[in-house]
Order: sequence, then C-alpha cells, then structure tokens
Amino acid sequence: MPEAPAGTLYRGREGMWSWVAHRVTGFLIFFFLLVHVLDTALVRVSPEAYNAVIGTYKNPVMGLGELGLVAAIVFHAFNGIRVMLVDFWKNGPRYQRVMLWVVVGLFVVTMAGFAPRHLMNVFGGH
Amino acid sequence: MTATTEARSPIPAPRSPRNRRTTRTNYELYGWVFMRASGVLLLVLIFGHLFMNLIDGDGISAIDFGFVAGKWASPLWQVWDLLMLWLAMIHGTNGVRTIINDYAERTGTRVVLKSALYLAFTVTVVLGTLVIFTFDPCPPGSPADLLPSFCTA
Amino acid sequence: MQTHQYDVVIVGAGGAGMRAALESSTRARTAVISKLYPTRSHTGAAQGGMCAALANVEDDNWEWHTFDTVKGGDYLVDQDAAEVMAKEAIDAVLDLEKMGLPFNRTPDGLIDQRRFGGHTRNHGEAAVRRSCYAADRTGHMILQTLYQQCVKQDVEFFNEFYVLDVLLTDDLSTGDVPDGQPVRVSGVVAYDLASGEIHVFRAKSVVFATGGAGKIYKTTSNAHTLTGDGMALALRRGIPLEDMEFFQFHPTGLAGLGILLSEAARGEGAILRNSEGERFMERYAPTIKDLAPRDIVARSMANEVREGRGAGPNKDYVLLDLTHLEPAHIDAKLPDITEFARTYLGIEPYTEPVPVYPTAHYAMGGIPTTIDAEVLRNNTDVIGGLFAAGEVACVSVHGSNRLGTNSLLDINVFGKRAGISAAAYAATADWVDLPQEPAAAVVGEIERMRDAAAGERVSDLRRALQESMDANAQVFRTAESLTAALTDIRTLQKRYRSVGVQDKGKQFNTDLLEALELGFLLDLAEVVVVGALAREESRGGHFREDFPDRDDAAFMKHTMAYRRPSAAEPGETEIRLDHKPVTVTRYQPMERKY
Amino acid sequence: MTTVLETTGHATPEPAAEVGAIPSFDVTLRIRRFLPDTPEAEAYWEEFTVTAHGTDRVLDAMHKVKWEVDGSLTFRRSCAHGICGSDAMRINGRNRLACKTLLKDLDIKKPITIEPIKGLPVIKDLVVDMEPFFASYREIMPFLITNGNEPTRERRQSAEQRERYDDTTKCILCAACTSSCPVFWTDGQYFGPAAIVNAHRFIFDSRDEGAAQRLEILNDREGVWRCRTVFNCTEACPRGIEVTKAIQEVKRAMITRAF
Ligand SMILES: Cc1cc2nc3c(=O)[nH]c(=O)nc-3n(C[C@H](O)[C@H](O)[C@H](O)COP(=O)(O)OP(=O)(O)OC[C@H]3O[C@@H](n4cnc5c(N)ncnc54)[C@H](O)[C@@H]3O)c2cc1C
Ligand code: HEM
Ligand code: SF4
Ligand code: F3S
Ligand code: FES
Repeated sequence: MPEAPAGTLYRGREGMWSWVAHRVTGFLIFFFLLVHVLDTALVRVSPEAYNAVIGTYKNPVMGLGELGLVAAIVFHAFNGIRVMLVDFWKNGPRYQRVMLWVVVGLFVVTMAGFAPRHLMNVFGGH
Repeated sequence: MTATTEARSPIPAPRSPRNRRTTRTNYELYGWVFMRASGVLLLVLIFGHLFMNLIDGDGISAIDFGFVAGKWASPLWQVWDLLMLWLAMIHGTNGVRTIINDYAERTGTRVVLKSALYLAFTVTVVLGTLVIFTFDPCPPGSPADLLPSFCTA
Repeated sequence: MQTHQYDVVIVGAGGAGMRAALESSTRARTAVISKLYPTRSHTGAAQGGMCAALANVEDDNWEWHTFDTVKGGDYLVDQDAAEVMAKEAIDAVLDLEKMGLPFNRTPDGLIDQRRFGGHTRNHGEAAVRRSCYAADRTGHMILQTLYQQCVKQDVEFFNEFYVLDVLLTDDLSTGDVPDGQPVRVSGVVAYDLASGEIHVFRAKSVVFATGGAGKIYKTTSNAHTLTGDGMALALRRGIPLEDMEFFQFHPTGLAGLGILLSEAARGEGAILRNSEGERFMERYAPTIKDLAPRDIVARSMANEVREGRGAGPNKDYVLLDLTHLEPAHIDAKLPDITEFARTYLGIEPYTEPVPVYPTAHYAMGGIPTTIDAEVLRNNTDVIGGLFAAGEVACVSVHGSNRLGTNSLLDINVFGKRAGISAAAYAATADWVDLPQEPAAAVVGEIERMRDAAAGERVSDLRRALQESMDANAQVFRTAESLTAALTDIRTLQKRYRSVGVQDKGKQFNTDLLEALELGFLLDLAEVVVVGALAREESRGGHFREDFPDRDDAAFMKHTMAYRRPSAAEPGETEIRLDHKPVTVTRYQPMERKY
Repeated sequence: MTTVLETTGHATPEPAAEVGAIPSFDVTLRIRRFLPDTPEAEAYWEEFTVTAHGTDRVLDAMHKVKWEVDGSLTFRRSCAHGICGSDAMRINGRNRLACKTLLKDLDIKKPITIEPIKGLPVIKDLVVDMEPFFASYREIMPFLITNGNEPTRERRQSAEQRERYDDTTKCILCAACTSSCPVFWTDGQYFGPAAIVNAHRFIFDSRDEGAAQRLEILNDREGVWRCRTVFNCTEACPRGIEVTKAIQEVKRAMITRAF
C-alpha cells in the first residue's frame, strides 16, 4: 500500500493504551499456555523428561521470563475486572480512567509482593 | 440513498469493500458473556494456581515431577487444573480469534490463521485433558527419588 | 456531462428542502440536490425554538401569533401568509413530534414552551410562552429528525452537488418577456464536487431551498457555505428578489466572532447590560424590555456603544448577563450556547457576563413566492414548476423583521407546502424540453475561472466586500454609507471578472467553488444596497439614520429588484426596482411600541 | 516542501481585539496532503507558517493557508462553530473539529500536525469519503418506529423519559468517534460508535417501538460486540457525548433481552 509517508500514530489516551496492553498480555498468556500445557504433558512421558524441561525454567533467564508472565497475567486479570466494571456498572464508563489507575496501583502492589519472593526463589534457591 | 461516485482515490481504501452479512445469531453475544464469566473464574483459578506453584513453599525451584504428581493425586487439584485448562483455552482462543478478525484483512489469511488457532486449541485441550486423567503419579520403573513420597515402589 | 430526469428536483437539504422532500417523494419521483451533506445544513445551527400557539403552558391562539408576526415585521408582512403560517404552525410542531423530535417536556409530558422576543399575549399585553424547543438545539433536532425521516422514506440525495444554474423556458434576464406569457422551469445544472463533473437535472418541478446569504457580511452567525446561491441564480436568470434590503442583525452574537447566542438566553431570563451595569433595554422597550424584537434590541445595543456606554477595552460591545440564573437551569436549557462562550471566548457564563454584539443573521427578503410556494416572476405571474421555500424565499411572512422562532416555523410550513405543490404540479404538467446545451453557461464560467492565469484573489475580494458591508450597510445606514458600499461593490464586481483560482484540479476543487460563491455574494450585496438606498424610511431591520421614521405613505410596499441589461452601459447589468403592494387583511399599521 | 508565509495579517484590526488585547503569534501547520489529480498521486507532508490571533481556531489558520498561500488545500467546513460536523480531522494525533480547537490550547511551539481521519478512503487532502460512515448510520434504522396509531396531539413523554436519551440526541454525525476507533480502522466493517449512538437515541426513547429490531441489527458480528471499550470515541466526541457509556447500555439491553 502506498501509505507514503506514514501518517502519525493515533494519540489515544488511557483507554487505548490499556486496551493495547490487555490485548498484548492476553496474546502472550495464550502462547505461554500452549507451551505450558505441552511441557506439563511431559509428566505422561516420564519424570525425567518433565524434570529436565522444568529444570530449564529454573535458570535465571527463564525466571525473569516467568516474572514477566506473571506480570502479564496480573495486569490482564486486574484490567479484565476493570473492563467488566465498565461493562456492567452504571458509572463504570465515567470512572474508567480512575479505575485504570487503581489497576496499575494494584498491579504494582501485587508485583511488589511477588517479585522479590520469586526472584529469591529463582536466584537464591540452590 | 446517495449517488455513489466511483472510487476516485488511488490510495487503496483502508477498508475492504462492505460485505457485511448479517448473522442474526447470538453467537457474539454468548462469546462476550463467556469472556467475562470465564474471566472471573479464571481470576480465582489462576491466582490460586500461581500461589500454590510459585509462592507457597519454595516457589518455582520446588517444582518437579514429584510436586505435580503430588498435587494431582488429589481430585480437587485435578478438577481445578482441568477447569483452568478448559476455561483458559476457550477464553484465550476466543480472544485470539477476535484479534485475528481485527488484523487479518484478507479472508484467506483469516481462514489460515483461524484454522491454525483451532487446531492448536484442539491439540492442547485434548492433550491436557488426557494427561490429567490418565496420569499415573507413580510410573513403574522410575527412580523413586523423582516420585512423590506416597509412591511405595 | 450526465443527465438525470426526475419529476421533482429539490435544491437544498436544510429544513425547508427536506420538509419538502418528505412530501414530494411520496407523491412523485424526487431528487434532493445539496451542496452539503443534509445534516451539515445550517438549520442545524438554530438554537432557540420554533413557535406555535399550542397553548400547552399558557393561554394562546394563532391569531395572537399572527398579530405578533405582523407587528414584529413592522407591517410589511403579507397578512394572508402570516395567517397561514400561524394556523399551520400547530400541526407543523405536532408533525415533528410525531416524527420523533425530542422536544423538552412540561411536567405533564406535553411539549414545553418558552418566551421569545416579540411573542405576546393578547396583542402585546405581555410576553407569552409560545416557543417549542429542545434545549438550545432545536434546529439541530429538526434537521436530524427530518433527515431521519428522509432515510426512512429512502429519499434520493445527491450530496455535495452544487446547483449553479436554473433552466427556464424563456430568458427573463432581458426583461423582454411580456407579463402574462407562461414561463416554465425545465431543470437545473449542478456541479459534482467530488468528480468535478457537470450534471444536468431535467425536472417538471424545481424547489429552491438553498437558505440564506449571511456571508455578504463579515460578522455573521451564518455558515461559510451560506452564500445565497439560490437567490443569486434566480436573480441572474431574471427572476426578481423581494425586500432584500431587510437583513436581520441578531443582537447577541459573541463579540468579534458573530457566533450566535440564542434569544432563548433572554427568554430564560438573561439581561443585557451596558458598561455601567444598567439594564438599558428598560429605556428602549419598557414593556417587554430584553425580549423586544431583534431589530429594536440590536439598534439599542448599537446605540449604547455609540454613546460610549459599551463595555470592554474598546467599549465596543455590551454584556449578556446570565449570572443570576441557576447553573442547573442554564445547563438544562442553554447548554450549547454557554459552551460556545467557554470554548470561543474563555468566559464562564455562570459567573461572568458574556460580551455580545449584533451579528448578521437572517435575510428577510428572497425569491418572491405565493403562499403555495410558487415563484413569482413579477407581481402576479408565477413560473410554472418553480417553487421556493425557507430562507431563500420571501412569502412574505417576516416583513421587515423576522420574529425569533418564526423561521424554523417558516421552513416547516412552507417547506411542506412547497413539496406538496411541486408534486402536484409534476403530476399534471407534461415535460418541457431542456434548452440546447443546457450547461453551456456554467461550463463556460468554470473554465474561464480555472484557466485564468493568476488573477485577483477570491479571499481579498470577499474580505473587502464583507468589510464594506459591515461598515456601511449594517444596523445603522445612511445615504452616504450605502453609496460608499455600492461604489465598493461595483468596483469589486469589476475586479471579480479577473478572478483566478489556484487549484486547477478536477476533484473536490473547493477553491473554484469559493470563487463562484463570491460571485453570488457580490450580486446579492448589490441588490441589498440598492434596495436600502431607495427605501428612504426606517422600518424593522432597515434603519436609515437620515430617515429615522417609518413612512407608510411612501413605503408601505415590497421592493422587487430585477437584474436587467443596463441602459447606460451596454453589456453591463443593473438593478431595477419595482414595488409590490402589501397584503393587509385585519391589522392596520400602527406605531410599533413594546 | 515547505511554504512559509510572512505575516500578512488581516487588513483591518480583528474584531476579536474587542474582547481584550489579543496577542498574535506564528503557528506552523504540518498538513498531510494528497492531491488526486496529479499523475502519481501520493500523500506527503507540507508545512505552512501563518500568523494567528488569540481566539483563532485551527480552522482559521487553515483558511488563512487556503486563502492566502495555497488555494488547493482542501477540507470540508461549514458552520465554523462545532454544530455541523463537517471538519473532523486528526489534529496532533487526535480526532477533533478544526473549528472547535483553539490554537492557544495547542502547543504552538511545535508544528501542529493535521491529518485526515482514519479508516475512510481519502479523496483529497483532509477530505475523506463519508459514504461508508453514513451507510452504517442508515442501517440501524435511525428514525422513530411506532405502531401506527397516531395520536391527534403529541405523544406524551415525561421529562425523565426525555432525559433518558438526551445525551445521544446531540450527535452531529461528524465521524470523529468512529474514525478514532482502532476496531474500525482494522477492516472498516464494524458499525462503529456513531451508528450505535444513533441507535441508542431511539432504543431508549419511550415513544419508540423498534428497539428489538435495532438490537437485532447491532447484535451482528460487526455490531456492538466488536467494541473493546477503547474509549477513543468518547474522548474524541466534540459534543461531549458519553459514547462508550451509550454502547455499554446497548450491550446490556441486548443481554437482558437474550437471557
Ligand atoms: C445561528 C442561528 C440560529 C438560529 N436560530 C433560530 C431559531 O431559534 N428559531 C428560528 O426559527 N430560526 C432560527 N434561525 C434561522 C433558521 O435557522 C434559518 O433561517 C433556517 O434554518 C433556514 O433553513 P433553510 O432550509 O432555508 O436553509 P439551510 O438550512 O441553510 O439549508 C440550505 C441548504 O441548501 C443547500 N444549498 C445551498 N446552496 C446550494 C447550491 N448552490 N446547490 C445545492 N444546494 C445548495 C445547502 O447544502 C443546504 O442543504 C437561526 C439561524 C442561525 C444562523
Ligand atoms: C486471570 C483472569 C482473566 C481475566 C479476569 C480475564 C478477563 C478478560 C476479559 C474481560 C476479556 C475481554 C476483553 C474485552 O472484551 O475487551 C479478556 C480478553 C482476552 N483474554 Fe483474558 N482474562 C483472564 C485470563 C486470560 C488468560 C489466561 C488468557 C490466555 C489464555 C487470556 C487471554 C485473553 C485474550 C487473548 C483476550 C482478547 C483480547 C482482546 O480482544 O483484545 N485471558 N480477558
Ligand atoms: S457521537 Fe460524537 S463524535 Fe460520534 S459522530 Fe456523533 S457527534 Fe461525532
Ligand atoms: S473507540 Fe471503539 S472500541 Fe468501543 S469504546 Fe469506542 S467504539
Ligand atoms: S465547521 Fe461545522 S462543525 Fe466545524
């Protein structure tokens, strides 16, 4: 398409960015889930195989990835609740922006609780 | 109706020609409701799952065959994980379907991507379900130290 | 070039055009041609209301309404027409309600009504609540509702088509066609903005509903697109224009910008004050004060400013005070106009008075028609199949000064009548041939402009015209100022001949259209000024400082302006004035006091 | 290509000066242009610098360019005060009406970018083909539907019933909402917020009896369910309509109906 030169990006606000984030996180979680089910399926193959794969999760890089995944789930989940409030609560649309900041706040709190523990387990476990 | 003037812009229209076929089913409505209902359930299921696996005890470093097998010995966790598997897969598949509908513009691309999606869905769900149900926590011939403690080999 | 054929072609998709279309499309094959998408028409800007003696909240009847209309128009109103309008007003409002128009409601669930300038109980005793309204977006609701009905009826629209010529069976512009000889319309020529192509519409009936011409002035409440196309096309084809010297200046335009703040503000209790905080309207109209008719209020305001009691750094505006009204009341009844004050002047009307000054608002004059919307080519003969309704027409229900809310009424009542008449005419008439090369004049004009090497700039000429009209032909006029305006216009008309457009493209060439519109504006301004010069009296919206009194003996008559070949300068044209008697039925002229 | 116009100003003092001393300043407009008549038509950016005054809107600056610099610059406009819905365009990345956006409210130190609204075919410069937009509007049956028994006088409606749908009667069909919606950009099949707003206006009108049909239409694959509550529409609406709220109310009405 001769879209030359490209137009600028639409400057949406909180509603748009939260939607982008919701979409991206949902998509990521989905692909992780596929992988996750596959690796868990290895328990049917043999304990060794399973442990071998799970073992790779225990290296720091995967540990960080795991952290990201949890962050994605946490955001997606909290924002999902926000979306539902927008859907079903009469004043939801009016407070969507406030609710997004609450989601972000809850996200930070949850991750602050989870991340140190998880990283300790990953890096300090052995 | 307005007189239609023939396409005059050499910039290809950002929209494909209007080919809206009215569906007149509640399919999208149910999908929408399901996303929300499953979302609430998933919130509980996934957070419980994450808590058990990553926070309780020693976190991820403690996960191994023995841990999993130990969990699935209990019907509660069997049902929990099964529900989670199904709900998350349907929820996620429906979500990704939406995304494909949004971004894949040509019908061909759409068909290919969606077929792949549904295939992945089927494989994953069938596999996961089989694993949960046919799982043997104490596979014969495995080293005992890998197995949960209740396996008296 | 493409040719289309319809029984009825309606030019203009504002309130009048669409109201006509609703009637005619059920009776005859109808096309509506509009230079704007229908919902972009300026009817949508109307705010205050549409009056009808529904008597939903107060005792009222259509005779009082007729009287107010006649008196408000300073007795230049044709009283038979005013009577028709006031009588049919009630159904016009109820029709709209049935089409779904969301009027504000009384506690009983009836259509609510409020006060408006010049509308009174029992022949001037006190202000009456007669204006039916939907907050301060009545025009918006009317336009949307009519468009909705057009969608329902599947009316055929040609949007962004500019009608640039009307085709008649005889050339009236020479003045040689004898009275009494039948003349008919055969169609219109339109320019499709999107493709740049010419379309000829052959029709048995043509309805003009092209709206006003406020853009001859600089400070105006009118849209950029209100360039009086319909009036000018008629004038050029030899059809007279009636009472064009009467232009209404609405008292409360946002100072400097001209954006309108509806009279509804005063209807809801807002007060005009000068720099000393005085409610000066008490001096000019002791009985109904701020709700006097517009011409009186506008002049009073201009007078305050002239006598040094204007507000602001340059003492050149007065203040509209809403601060004593409850914010909740303002939000419920006047949400849009208060927002205009906030957006465009940064003024918070809850707490600060709003700077206002008169703004050119409404053309009382226009294409002369009968009460059945048939276009007259002289005082008696109608042009077969040609109709006009709305602001483009002069029935004349507004005389020399239109009362607020009477225009939305006018477009509904006479729009409907035009639609019915047009369809009825098309049902019985046979086809007449289009002239040879129907589009030749339009094509010639367009090509000349597009091909002209860089000539005069449209915007320069337009600005000069508008500034001259604001300075010389506004609220106060004198022979001197009007002569100055006329000189300016003549010069500009000459310069217009060498106007050139920069955009040479075919598609969506708005540069070219603006040039054509300027031509219309110049021709109309000339008629306004020539008429104003000749009318040596003051009446309604036309106030001559050198003739401050109304002169019924000499001027109780309509002006009919014809554009004819100039006797003095061959090849040129001039405006010739004639007169038409005013129809008086019940109300003899009296002095107009409020 | 950059065209710079030296300050020409209006010949006479702007009447706006009446409102107070109005400072004048230079603004640069960066406009995305597309001229279809040129043989190899392609979109490009062009900058214009003009002098403006304190109460000027983006539309005034654009007029200045059109009237004094480049007559071929093309855009729609009519009323110039935000009620006709002609001039929705993308100003500094967001959909707005040019006639309702005051220059002084924008950051004029940087060029102001102006682009056509997204998701509809560009005809020329800022003019897009609105036909698809109006087609969606027409599909939702935007007119009062009643069962034929016409009362002689008006239908009664209480002030509260009237208030119920007040917000969505304000729509001027400017398309700022629909063309700000990411779902609409993707393939343009989505009915779009404006159509839903106008359906809402009737669905919640106590006099109307066509709600079921309209809900049926919007229950479509391309109907309300495609809305992902992005809120761009609500932010973009120049009439301050709570668009997303209206959409949610329509969704809820459908759910109530289905269960
Ligand atoms: C700000 C404002 C507020 C007002 N408030 C009130 C009020 O409260 N009450 C009241 O009674 N009156 C009010 N009026 C007056 C009233 O709104 C107008 O007089 C009336 O709406 C005119 O309607 P119309 O149908 O004649 O013209 P318009 O609505 O102006 O429509 C003109 C139509 O003609 C078309 N057209 C024009 N030229 C051409 C051409 N060459 N080719 C094809 N199509 C063409 C246009 O596209 C448009 O569709 C107000 C006016 C203004 C400006
Ligand atoms: C943890 C609890 C979860 C909640 C509360 C939740 C909630 C939601 C909600 C309400 C939506 C609908 C959004 C909309 O219609 O705009 C949604 C969409 C989606 N969800 Fe979830 N979800 C959760 C978990 C998951 C999981 C585990 C996955 C992956 C398998 C997932 C993938 C998606 C996807 C792909 C979408 C579509 C996004 C889009 O269309 O933009 N979600 N989620
Ligand atoms: S809802 Fe608002 S943004 Fe959308 S078309 Fe109507 S007025 Fe424009
Ligand atoms: S931007 Fe689009 S996704 Fe919904 S909330 Fe508005 S319609
Ligand atoms: S020009 Fe009418 S909305 Fe901007």
